[in-house]
Amino acid sequence: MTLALLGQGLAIGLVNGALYILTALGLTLIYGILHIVNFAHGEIYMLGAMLIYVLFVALQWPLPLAFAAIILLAVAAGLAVERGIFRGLRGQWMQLLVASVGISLIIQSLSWIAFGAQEKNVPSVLPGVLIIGGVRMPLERLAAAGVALVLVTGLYWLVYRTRIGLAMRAIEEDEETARMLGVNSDRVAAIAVALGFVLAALGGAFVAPIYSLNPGMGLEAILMSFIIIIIGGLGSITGTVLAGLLIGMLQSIGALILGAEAAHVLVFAAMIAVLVLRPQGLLGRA
Amino acid sequence: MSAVLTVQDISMRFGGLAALSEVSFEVGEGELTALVGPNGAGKSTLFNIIAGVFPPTAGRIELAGADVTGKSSHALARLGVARTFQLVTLFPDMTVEENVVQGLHRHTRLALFGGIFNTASYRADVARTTERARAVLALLGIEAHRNERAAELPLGIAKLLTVAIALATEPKLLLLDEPAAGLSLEESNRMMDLISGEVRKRCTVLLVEHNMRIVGRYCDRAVVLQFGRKIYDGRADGLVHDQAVVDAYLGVAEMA
Amino acid sequence: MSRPLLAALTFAAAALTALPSSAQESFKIGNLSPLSGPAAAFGIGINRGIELATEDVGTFTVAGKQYKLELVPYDTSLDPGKTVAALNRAILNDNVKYGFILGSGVHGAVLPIIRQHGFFDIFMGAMGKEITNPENPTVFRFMASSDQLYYTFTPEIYKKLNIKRVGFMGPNNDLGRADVRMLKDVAGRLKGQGVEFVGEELVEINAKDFQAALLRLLAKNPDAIDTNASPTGTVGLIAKQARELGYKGYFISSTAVLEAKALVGIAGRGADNIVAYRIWSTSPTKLYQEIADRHEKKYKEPTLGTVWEAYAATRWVVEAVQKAGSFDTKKVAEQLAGSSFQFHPYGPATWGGEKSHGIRRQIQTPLPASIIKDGKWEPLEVRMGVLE
Amino acid sequence: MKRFSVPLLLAVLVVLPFLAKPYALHVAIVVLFSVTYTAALYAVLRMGYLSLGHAGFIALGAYACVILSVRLGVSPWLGIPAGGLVAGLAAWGLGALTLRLRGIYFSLAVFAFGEIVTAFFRAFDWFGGPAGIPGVPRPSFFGTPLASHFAFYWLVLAVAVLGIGLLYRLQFTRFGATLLTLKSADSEKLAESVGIPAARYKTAAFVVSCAVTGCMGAVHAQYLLFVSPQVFTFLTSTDLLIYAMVGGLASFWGPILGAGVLTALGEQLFSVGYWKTLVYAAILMIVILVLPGGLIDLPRRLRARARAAIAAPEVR
Repeated sequence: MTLALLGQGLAIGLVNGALYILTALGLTLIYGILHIVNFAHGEIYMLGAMLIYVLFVALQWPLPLAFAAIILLAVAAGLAVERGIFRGLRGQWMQLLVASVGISLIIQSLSWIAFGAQEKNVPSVLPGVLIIGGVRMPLERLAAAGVALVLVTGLYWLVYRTRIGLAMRAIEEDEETARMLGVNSDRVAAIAVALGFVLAALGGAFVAPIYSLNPGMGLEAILMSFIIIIIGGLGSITGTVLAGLLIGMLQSIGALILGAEAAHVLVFAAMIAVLVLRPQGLLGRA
Repeated sequence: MSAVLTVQDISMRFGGLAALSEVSFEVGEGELTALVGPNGAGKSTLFNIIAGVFPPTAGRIELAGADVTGKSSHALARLGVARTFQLVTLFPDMTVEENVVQGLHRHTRLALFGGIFNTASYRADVARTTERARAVLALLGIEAHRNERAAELPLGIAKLLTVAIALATEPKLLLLDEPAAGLSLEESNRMMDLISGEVRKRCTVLLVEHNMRIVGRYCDRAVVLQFGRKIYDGRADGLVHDQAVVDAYLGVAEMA
Repeated sequence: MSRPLLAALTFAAAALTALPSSAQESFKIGNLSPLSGPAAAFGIGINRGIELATEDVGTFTVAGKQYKLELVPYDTSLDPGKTVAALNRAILNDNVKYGFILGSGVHGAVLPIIRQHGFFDIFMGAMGKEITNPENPTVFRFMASSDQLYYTFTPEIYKKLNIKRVGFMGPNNDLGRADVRMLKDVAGRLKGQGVEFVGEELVEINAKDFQAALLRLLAKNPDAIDTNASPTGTVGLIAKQARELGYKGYFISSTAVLEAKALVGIAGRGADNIVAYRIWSTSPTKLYQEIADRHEKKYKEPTLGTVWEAYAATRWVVEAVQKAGSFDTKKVAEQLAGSSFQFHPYGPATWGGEKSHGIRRQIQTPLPASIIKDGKWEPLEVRMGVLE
Repeated sequence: MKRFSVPLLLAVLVVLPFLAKPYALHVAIVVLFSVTYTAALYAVLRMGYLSLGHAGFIALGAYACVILSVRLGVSPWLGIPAGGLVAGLAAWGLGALTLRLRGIYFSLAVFAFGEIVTAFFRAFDWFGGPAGIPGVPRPSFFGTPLASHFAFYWLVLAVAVLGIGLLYRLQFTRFGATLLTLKSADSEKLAESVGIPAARYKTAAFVVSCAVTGCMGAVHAQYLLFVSPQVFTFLTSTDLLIYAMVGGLASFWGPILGAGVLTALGEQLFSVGYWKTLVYAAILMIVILVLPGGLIDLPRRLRARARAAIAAPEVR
């Protein structure tokens, strides 16, 4: 295998890892703060992608406007879900989990009805391929990876450098005490969920031009995200980043050397290894 | 008088700092001993080591001469050690009676077969267990509450129930973590009367307490810790006259 | 009411709620296909094909009685379990004797039931003699099978485009694996012309990212990548990502129903040099165009790929029923196998396959090959050989 | 009344095949499958563990039976206990590894397990690969295979009654009661302190649940005459959860009721594609939000409502 090939493989793994992170970030955030595994995450991701199609492609809106609209809708959806469903079930994790399954099923079936079964696609805004020393990288992927980087940094900043982040961590530690210290946990929860939804929607929106879209893409996304948070550890942003890159690399290098089939097995092997040796995930706390 | 519990040179370090250093003492058959000390003296740590929550860094724990250092808590339970928790811990969704029945676990047969086919002998066994549970409740004077949900009990009753559950295991050694904490004066008197009365008739008791009044009034012996070292080991009523203890407690605890 | 009792009654109710099947003079054609999920486009296309055919057939006479077509759809979402359940309902409850069943993967589960009840299976799927064979006399494949295409078409295309090195990329499922087997075999037979099979990549069924796998395949620099067995969207993605990695060669796709607009939409200029069988760059018949127009008018959507074949199948079966003068599936099967049909949108149709499958159950229609140039389908002048 | 209702339920089930059309029997069989799976799932749910991969155990049971009877020519009768055995053993291993994890960690671990099981069978052609294994033989009774719905119904009923009966009895034995002491981390600590070997109890319960699931999975494969990696998936697992939730977790009969109602309903919603999912999900959300006790709780609530109405008649 030539060096160029290996370099290409690494590049692919890195960028795909970034895409995985982009997909799983919101899931991690919501779990980290509310200990809710939000099954609806995949559907919000799907809606983000579909909305880019509807607004930017079908209705010809300018891109910034489309993104603004998506963010607003995501915030609204997040607040609505938190208010209407999550809040009432706080503390009953089983009900919460199954409720989020219900939400995702509803969104999914409605989307099949609304968007139909034909694959949609969003023409690339950044066509073209960047070539460095024989390694080729599509610009749109690089852009999405860049976005992932920005979002991760932004999230770190929010969680570790701001007052709202402090409140979030306080609630993560111990909701009761946080309340007593005057943290408005309802408000923080609402913000966290809204933020998680925005992250999911943005993930979908930025991945949209790279892949083709159908209402089933949410399920595929959530299954992959599960694998990532299992390996990385629930609620750990760093863990998600780590696991995302790990899986990206495993798949690309694995596929390059052993073939795609084997690479897929490798991912599961990694998951088993983690479950056996460190069930709470690489950076998770059990 | 043979020792039920022997604590031998127990040391415990968490990372850098030593929580306990070479603490040794014995608890004799039928004694009611108090483990005393200001907050952070290491009494809870020692208590947890004895109860098998975590093993010590060094030293050994013996039950009636047998080494039980680092045994898991359900292993210790089978050897006759029972405990209560500082924060009231119960089976919240069960009734008071069911709680005590669970306490009787090691005296019941699993009897899967009998249970599935609900054989006569199984039914008899269940009836017997219920009887014993009620007896324990009666002993602590809370049989009236036996059908109430544990989660809904007032603190006084709940604390008595924790003792009842532990007592139901029919332990040789009963470990009580601040049994009177958070109780009103008469509640705590009632609790301590029971412990020093009916309970100690049945088993040896080691309790953690920092209320000198209670220790002095109800216990035979006291072991006092400070900064993880033993500074007093002797008659409980001698406590208040011991200079080291007084210094340790100066202005800290209520010297009744 | 006590809880177990409640359970008892609802259970009884549940088990007995088998809706009575309507007993009026209608000839029911079932459609056991994915109507939801990623493959829904195929199933919905079949529904529409049947509906369009129903408009044209109107009422017809069998043994002196007037009948009209009635479509009974069942959603299988390509899940074998659900398909078995659907077929049970169709046969036992709705007394549907004729129906489309889509997907090779589900047939392993339904064939026993088909045989048991002599259900007339209008089979839409790629796999060849594994399914249409003498054991299953009432199973007719109304579309080209991959073996048919591989053995009669592929060699011609290789010759035409001077393709020597071929690789395969497809889903890691029964279809993908079967295709790899055939492709290798065909390549072996063509060794004389210097054709060589350079490698295969089987990827996860719902995979959307093929870069890594492609990288490995492209390292063996093939002239053509066979993307058989992949649905339209996937072919588009493979093309796009391969071009991004600097691949210049051809893509050859046959079983998937491809639509240029979708492909170009996904892959842009990368879609050029996608070759496909069964794509008509120019309407082969007036009927073909007419159906496309009616479809777009009626459903406000570009015509789904399965519409034409479903249309033809429906009309042909009805004709066979009329000729047979009975609804007995065995009789109709005999009648159909011996017949030819003038109203197939692709052109005159008949039955073949006795050599390759051991029974005349494989439809034979004119088939085109097309290639995308500048984002549009252009005809690729090759004639289909004969399947031995 | 209560005393007679279980016998009544059984009576209904026994009389059913003599009255019902074959299709109704098909529905009954499918309902019995999901009812059994859900009852088994409930045995784990009630100790505070939520399995996101129970379909994995159905698949294990199914494949064990199919491999034995198709590949190794063992009698289909043996396939059924074998399915239970394999699933039980798997549960034992998985339980030992993951039952010390609480809450969602366990759920995700089991989810991963379910995914791995299907990935495994898809990977090896000897296990049928992605296409699966057709031609699964059914057990025969005195030489005649249980081909008709009528004949096969009895087999399914037998396994269901045995399985559910076992789970039912276990729940109300001392064993079942002790399991409830493991519901939360705190009460588990207390349980340990009175000598309850928590890990062993949890594993035992998990094994029983999965063994029952596996046995039924084997019968399921025999009913379908086929098994493939696509049959029992993650979506099957979530369906079971929905059944349990909709039925209500407060009582043993809740999940059974939920599974029965929703499965039977599903059989009526074939033609509607996406709407079926929508109906399911809508019912689920309504129950979770306005009927936390589940369907099983409905009669009690209505009675309570009625009593309230009598007590305080509306004032205009």
